[in-house]
Amino acid sequence: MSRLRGHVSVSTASAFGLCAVLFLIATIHSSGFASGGNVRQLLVFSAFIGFAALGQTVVVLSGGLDLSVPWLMAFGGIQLSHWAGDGMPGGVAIALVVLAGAAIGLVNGVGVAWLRLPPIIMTLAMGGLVQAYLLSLGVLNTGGSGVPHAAEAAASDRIGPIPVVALVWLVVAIGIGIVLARSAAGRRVYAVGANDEVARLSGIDVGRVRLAAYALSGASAAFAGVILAGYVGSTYLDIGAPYLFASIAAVIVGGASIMGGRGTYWGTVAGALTLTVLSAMLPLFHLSDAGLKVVYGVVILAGVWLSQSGGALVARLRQRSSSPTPASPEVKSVEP
Amino acid sequence: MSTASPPLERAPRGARLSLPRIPLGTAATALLLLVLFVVDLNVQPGLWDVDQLGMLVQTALPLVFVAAAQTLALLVRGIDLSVGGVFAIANTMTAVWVGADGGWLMLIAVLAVGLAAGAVNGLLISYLNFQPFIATLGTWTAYSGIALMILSTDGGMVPTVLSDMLYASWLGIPSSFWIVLIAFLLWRILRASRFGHQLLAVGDDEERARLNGTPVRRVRLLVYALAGACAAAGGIMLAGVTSTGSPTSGDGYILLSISAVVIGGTSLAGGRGGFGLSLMGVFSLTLISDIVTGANLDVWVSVAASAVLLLVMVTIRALADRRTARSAA
Amino acid sequence: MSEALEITGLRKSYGPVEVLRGVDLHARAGEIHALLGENGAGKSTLIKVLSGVTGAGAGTVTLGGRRLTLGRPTASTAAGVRTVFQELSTIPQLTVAENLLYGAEPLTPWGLVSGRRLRAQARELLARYGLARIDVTRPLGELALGDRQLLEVVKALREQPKVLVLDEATSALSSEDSAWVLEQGRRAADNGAVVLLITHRLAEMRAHAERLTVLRGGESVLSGATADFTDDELIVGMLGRRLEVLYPQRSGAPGDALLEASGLAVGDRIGPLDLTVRRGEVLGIGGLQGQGQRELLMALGGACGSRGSVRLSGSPYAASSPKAALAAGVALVPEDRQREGLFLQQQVRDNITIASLRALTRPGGLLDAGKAEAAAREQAVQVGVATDRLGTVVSALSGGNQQKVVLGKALLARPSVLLLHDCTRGVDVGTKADIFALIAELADRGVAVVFYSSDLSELVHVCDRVAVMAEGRIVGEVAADALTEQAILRLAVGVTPTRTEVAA
Amino acid sequence: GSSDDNSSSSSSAGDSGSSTSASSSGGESKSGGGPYKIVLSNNYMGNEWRPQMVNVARFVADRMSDKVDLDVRISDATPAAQIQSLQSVIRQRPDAIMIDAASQTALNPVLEQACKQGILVFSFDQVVSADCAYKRPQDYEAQATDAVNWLGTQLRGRGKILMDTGLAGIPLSETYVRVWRQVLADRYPGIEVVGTFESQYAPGPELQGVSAQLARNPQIDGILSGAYIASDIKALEQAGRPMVPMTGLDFNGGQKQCEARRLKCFFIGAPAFVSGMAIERIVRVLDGGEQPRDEIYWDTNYVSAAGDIDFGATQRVEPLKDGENYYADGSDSLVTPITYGDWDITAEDVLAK
Ligand SMILES: Nc1ncnc2c1ncn2[C@@H]1O[C@H](COP(=O)(O)OP(=O)(O)OP(=O)(O)O)[C@@H](O)[C@H]1O
Ligand SMILES: Nc1ncnc2c1ncn2[C@@H]1O[C@H](COP(=O)(O)OP(=O)(O)OP(=O)(O)O)[C@@H](O)[C@H]1O
Ligand SMILES: [Mg+2]
Ligand SMILES: [Mg+2]
Repeated sequence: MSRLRGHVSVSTASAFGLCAVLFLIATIHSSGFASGGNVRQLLVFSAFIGFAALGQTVVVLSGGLDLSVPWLMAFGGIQLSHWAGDGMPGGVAIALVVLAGAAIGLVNGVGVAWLRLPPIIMTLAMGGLVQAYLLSLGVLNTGGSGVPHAAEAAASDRIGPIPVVALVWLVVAIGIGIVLARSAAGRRVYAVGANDEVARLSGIDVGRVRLAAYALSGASAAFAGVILAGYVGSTYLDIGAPYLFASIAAVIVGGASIMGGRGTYWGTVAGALTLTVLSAMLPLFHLSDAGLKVVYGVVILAGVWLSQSGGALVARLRQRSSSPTPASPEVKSVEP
Repeated sequence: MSTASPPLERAPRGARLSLPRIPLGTAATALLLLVLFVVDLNVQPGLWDVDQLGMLVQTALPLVFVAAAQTLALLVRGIDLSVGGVFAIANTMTAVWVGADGGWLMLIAVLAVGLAAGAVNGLLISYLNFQPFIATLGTWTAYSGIALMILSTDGGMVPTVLSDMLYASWLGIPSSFWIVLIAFLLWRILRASRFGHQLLAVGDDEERARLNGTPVRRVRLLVYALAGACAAAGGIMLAGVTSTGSPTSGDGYILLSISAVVIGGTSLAGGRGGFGLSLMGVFSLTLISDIVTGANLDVWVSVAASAVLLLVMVTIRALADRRTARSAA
Repeated sequence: MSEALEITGLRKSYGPVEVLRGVDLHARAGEIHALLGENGAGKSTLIKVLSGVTGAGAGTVTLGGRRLTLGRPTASTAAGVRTVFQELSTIPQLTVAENLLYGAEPLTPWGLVSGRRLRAQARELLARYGLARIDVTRPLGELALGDRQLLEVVKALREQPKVLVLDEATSALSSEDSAWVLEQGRRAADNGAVVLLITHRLAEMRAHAERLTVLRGGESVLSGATADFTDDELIVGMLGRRLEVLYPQRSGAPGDALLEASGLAVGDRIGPLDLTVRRGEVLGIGGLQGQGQRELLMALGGACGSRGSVRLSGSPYAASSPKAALAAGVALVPEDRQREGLFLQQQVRDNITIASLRALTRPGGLLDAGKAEAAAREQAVQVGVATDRLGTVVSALSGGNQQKVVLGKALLARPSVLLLHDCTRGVDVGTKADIFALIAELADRGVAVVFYSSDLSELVHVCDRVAVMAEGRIVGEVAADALTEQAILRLAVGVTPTRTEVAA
Repeated sequence: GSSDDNSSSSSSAGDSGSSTSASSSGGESKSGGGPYKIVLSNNYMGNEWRPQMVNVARFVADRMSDKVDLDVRISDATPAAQIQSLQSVIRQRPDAIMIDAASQTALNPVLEQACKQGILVFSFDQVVSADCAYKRPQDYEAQATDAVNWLGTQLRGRGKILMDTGLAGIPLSETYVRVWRQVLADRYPGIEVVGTFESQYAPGPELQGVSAQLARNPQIDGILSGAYIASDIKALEQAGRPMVPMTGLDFNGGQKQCEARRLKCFFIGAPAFVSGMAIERIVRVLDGGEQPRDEIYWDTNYVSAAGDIDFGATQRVEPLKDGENYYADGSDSLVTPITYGDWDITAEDVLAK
C-alpha cells in the first residue's frame, strides 16, 4: 500500500528518523539513555500519548479535531475507580469504561456530523460536560482501593523485558494501520477529510464516518485514561491535561495535515515517540525551566523541518531514479 | 461627483438586495448575544451601572486582542497557538522592562516585539512551509520560556499611564468601551485596505489568490506578524488590568481565543469571518461565564451550564447557517 | 508587420516530466490566435508560463520586441498580459466589485480602498460590457458559474490588455454567453491586442480565430492561418490520428420507462416538474444557463433535498443521499469537477474507485487491492486517461483529464441511470468522441442517460430527446425527429413551442 | 474551641474559636450578627487538594450555618477569569470574600475595589499581596528548609538526589527551589542534585519525571520533592530500585505506604482544612473580633516511623500516627490530617461531592 500513498510513507519514515536522531543524540550525551530501563520507560510513556492520539488521528484525518481527549482520559480513570469501588470486577469495569468513552465520543460525532457544529466547540463543550459529571461524582470518591488491580496490571506488567502496554500498542497500531491503509473504511476516512462535499457526492455517508471517528476517539482516550491511572496508581481531574496538545502534536509531527485527508497512524506512533524522547532527553542538559522550554520549542521546529526536508529529498531522489524519461503523456495515443 | 456614476438600472432584485445583507447565522449570534446580555442583567442587576459594565468589558480586553490575533490566523487558514507565548512575553515585558514609569513609546516597543515574534511564525509558515499548528506550537513553547526568563513568577510594576488609562472614562463612558471600539475600527480599516482584500483572498483559496497576482507568502507573513502584535496588545492589556506581570498568563487564552473566534463564526477553513464576529464570540463567552458565576450554582452545575450554553449558542447558529445555505441553493 | 508575441523554444518540466518541449508560437497584434491541442498537450502550462505563475526551463517570450522576464507574475502583468484561467481564479468570498478591481482598487487619500468608488467603478465596468444586471455588492461565490466566468473576462479586460488569453473561457458557457466572450475577444483584438484563444470547440475556433497553433505532447506541430487547414488536418495534428466520427450512430431504440419523476421540486424555485427517462435513452436537458438544470440533476442524484415522487423501474426511489442514489444505480457527474468531483490531492486510482468501494471490498472488510487496481485501470482505459498516470495526484492532471477521472468514477459504479452535468467541458475533440461513443454504448446496453451540456450542438447530436428548462420548469420537449439547435433555443427563450416546431 | 495553636501571629490572636459552641447551640449566640454572606473564590479544581479544601469550607460553613452563608465560585485557571468572577461577586455585595488566588499580584486591583466597597477580603493558601486583604499563607520557606534539612540528615550529608522543580512560574515552586538550592549549597556540599523533574504537583508528571531520571542515573540516594511520594515509590518500584529517603506533601497514599513498608519519608504539612480556619477567622473579624492582617500559618510536618525526627526543624514535626495524621484504611487521595480542633471532619465529608 506504500505504492498507493508513497508521499505519506516518506513523511512517516522521516518522523521515525527524527525520533531516532534525537535518541542517538541523547545516548551520545549520556549512555544511560539507551539502557533497557529507560527505553522501557520511553515506550510506556509514548504508549500513553499513542493511545490518547489514536482516535485523534482518525478524527484529524477526517478533517476534525477532538479537544475532549483530556477529559475523557480523566473520565477513564475516575469512572473506573468509581465502578471498581462499587465492587465491579476490574476487567468488566475497564470494558464498560471504554464503551462509555465510545458513547461520549459518539455524542461528539452527533454534534459535528448532524448538527454541523464546529468540532472545536463541540468537543470543548463535551469536555466541559464530562468535567461537570466528574465533579458531580465527587472527584475523590475513589474509595479506599483507588485504581483497580486490572488497570495497574495492564499498565505495569511485562512480558519478558517488554511492557505489556507497549505490546498492546504495537498490535493496535498494526490493526489501525491496516484499517486506514487497506480497508474501505480507511479510504472513506481519508476521503471525508480531503473534501467532504466530494466524498458525499461520491456516495460516502459522511456523517457515519464522522460518528465512527469520534466514537473511536472517545474509546481510545478513555482507555488511555485507564492505563494512565493504572500506571500512576491514582486518578484526578487534570490527569489528562498534558495530553491535549500532546495528542494533537503527535499526529501532526507524524506528518498528518491538520486540515485532514493526509497522514497515518504510524506517523502518529513516530510522533508520540519523538515527543517522549524529546521531553525525556532535555532534562539531561541541566537547563533552567525557562531554558528548557525555549530549547524544547526550537528543537521541535528544527526537527520537524529537518525531517520534512529530508523526506522531500528522499521523495525527489526516488522520483528521479524511477522515471528518468520526460513527458509521459496522460492520454493514450494511437498512431494514425 | 458622487452623482456622476450613472443611474444604473436597478433591477427589483438588486434593490431588495442592496439592503445590508446580514447573514442569518450572524443575526442569530447577535440575537443570542443580546439574550445573554438581558439574562445577565437580570442575574446581576449591578450591571445596569455603566461603570460596572465597563469593568466587565475590561476583563474581556485581553481576550479581545488575542481573539483578534486568532481571527487573523484563522482567516488565512492557519492557527496561532503561539499567542499564549507572545502574550506572556508582552505581559512580562510590560511589568519588568517598561515598569511603573514607562511611557507609551515603550509600550509601542513591546507591540513591536510582538510583531517580530509573530513574524517569526510567518517566516516559518510561509517560507519554510511549516504547518501553522506545528510552527506555532514550537514557538509557543519557546516564547513561554522567554517570558519565564523575563520574569520567573508573578510580579513587576506596570506603567501607571496604562492602568490609569484603563480605569479612566471618557464622555462618561469607561475607556474599555473605547478600546474595543478603536480595535474594531482598526479592523475595519485593515479590512478596507488592499491588504485586507489580499488577506481574504489568500485565506479563501491560495491558488486563486496567486493566479490573481497576490504575493501570497508576503501576505501570510504580514498576517502572522500582525497577529503577534495583537497578542502582545492582549498581554499589555492584562498587565494593565492586573497591574502586574505574569509569565504563565498567556496559556489560558489559546483555546479560549480559538473558541471565541469560532463561536463568532469565523471558519477554520479560512477566508470567511472577521474580527467583528469574533467580538461577538468574545462577549458571548464573557457573558456566559458572568451569568454562570452570578447565578451561583453548584460547582459542577455551573461547569455544565457553561458547556450547555455554549452548545445552545453554537447549535442555533449552525441551524441558522444551514437555513441560509438551503435557501441560497 | 512585426509579430507582437513571439514564443520560441519554450521548455518546462514538472519534476521529471517535461511538459513543454520546445514550443514556438508567433502571434500578431490584432489577431485572435487559437491554441489547440488535446488534453494535456501543454496549453494551460504555456499560458501559465506566459502569465508568470510558473517559470520555464528554457526558451524566450518576447512581447512587442521586448523580452519578458519569466516566472514573475508582476512582470507579465506589467507587460500587459491578462489571462482568463481555465480553472476559475476569482475569489468567492470577495464581492463582485472587490473581485473585478482586485489589485487595482481605487484608494482614498489615506491609502484605504474607497468602497464607494470601488462599487462605482465596478458598476461602470460592468455597464460597459452590458452586464449591469449583476449586483456588484454580492459575494462572488453566490453567483452562477456562468456569470462568474463572464466576470473573469471582464476583469481581464479591465485595463486594455496587450495580450489577452482566454483559456477555455467558453467551455462552461451557453452559446449566447460564449458569443459574448468571443465578441469581447474580438474587440480587444481590434484594439491591437494579441488574443490567445484556447478552445476544444473547432467550430468556435473557425468562426473567430484568424490563425492558430496546434500543440501535441508539448511541441508545436502545426501553425498558420486557420483557413489553410481542414478540420481533419487539425484533428490529426492534435491527436496524431484520424477521427472517424465525432458523434456516433445510435442503434437501439429506447426501452420502457426507467426513471420517472413526478412533481419533483427543489426549494421553492425549482419545479414541480415531471420527467421520464427510458432504458437505453439519452435524454438531453437544455435551456439557458441557471434555469434549474443543476438542481434537477442534483436532486435526481440524491445530492440535494427534493420533494415529489420518483420511481425507478417502477418502484419508489428515495434519492435521499448520493449514497442511496448510487446504491439504487443512479450516478451523478457533478458540474464543478474541482469542488464537487475530485479529491485533488489524491491519486487518480483512488479517485476512480472511491464511489465503488463496496464492490471492491473482501468479506473481511479489507480492500481487494488487485481488484481495485484492475478496476481503476479498466476505467482509465475506458475514459481515456493514460494508465501510467494512475498514481498521479489529480491536481497535476490537465483540466480535461481531470474531467475524465470524474467520469471514470461514476462509470465504475455501474449505474443504470447516469446523470451527466457538462461532462465534456474542457475535453478535447478526440476524447469527446470517445465519451460520446461511450454514452452511446452505455445507452445501447440499456443505461438511461440524462445529459446536460452548455453546448447546444452536443445536445442535438448526442440526445434522443431534449427537455428544455426555463425558470425551474420544463417548458417543453424536442423529440428526436425535430431536434435542432434552433428548436431548443426557441423553447428556452419562450417562443411558443409546438407549433413553431412543426412549422420548422 | 478549635485548635488554632499552629499559627504565628504578629498579635496574639485569642484562641476562642467560635466554632463548635456556635454550631451546637444553634442561633442562640448571635454576638456579632449574621449569618454573613461569604464567597469562596477558587480558581482550580484539577488536583486532589483543592476539592478537599472546598469541601472542608462547605462542611464548616454548614456547621456554622447560623453565622455563615457560603457560596463557592470556581473560575477557570487564568487570573482574568478569576477577576471576572470576582467582579460578579463584588456586584452581589457579600460580607466577605475568601480567596485561594490564581496569582499573587494580578487580582490586587479587583480586590482593592472589593475592599473599597467594604467587603472583607481574606486570602489563604495561595495568598494575594493586596494591602487591604487579610493574608494567611503557609510558611513555604520554613517548610522547604525543614524538608531539605531532614533529607540532608537522612543522607548524612552525602549522596545523589533528584529535585522537583514544581510548576514553572508559580511562587510556591520558586520558593522551594530557591531554598533547597541554597540550603544544599550552604550545609550539604556533599549532596549532588543529579537530576531535576517537574512534578507540576500532579502524580502523573511526578511519576514520569522521576522514572525518566531513574532510568538515566544508576545511583539515586534521595528525592527532594514538594508533591507526591506515592509516585516516587511507584517509580522506584517499577525501576526495580531500592527505596530511598523522600520528601513530599501530606497525602494519605504516600503516608500509608511509608508506614507499611517502613520507608524514610518526610511529609510537608499542607492540610486542606485551612479553608475552614479561614471561615472561622472571617466570622471573628465580622463579629468585631481581633485578627491580624498578616498571619503565617504554621504547619505541622510529618515523618514516617523510619525517618529521623531530630534534625533541628524550624516547624513542628510529628511522627505519623494512624487515625490521627494518616489513615491506614482511608483513600489514597486524602490530604492529612483531615480534621482539626473539635470539628471531627470525616473522610466522607472531605470526599463528598
Ligand atoms: N514559479 C512560481 N510558481 C508558483 N508561484 C509563483 C512562482 N513565482 C512566483 N509565484 C507566486 O506568485 C505570487 C506573486 O509573485 P511575485 O513574484 O509577483 O511577488 P513577490 O514579490 O516575489 O512575492 P513573494 O514575497 O511572495 O516572493 C507569489 O505568491 C509567488 O509565490
Ligand atoms: N503542477 C503540475 N505538476 C505536474 N504535472 C503537471 C502539473 N500541471 C500540469 N501538469 C502536466 O502537464 C501536462 C500539460 O498540462 P496542461 O494543463 O498544460 O494541459 P492542457 O493542454 O491545458 O490540457 P487541457 O486541454 O486538458 O486543459 C499534463 O500532462 C499535466 O499532467
Ligand atoms: Mg488546460
Ligand atoms: Mg481542457
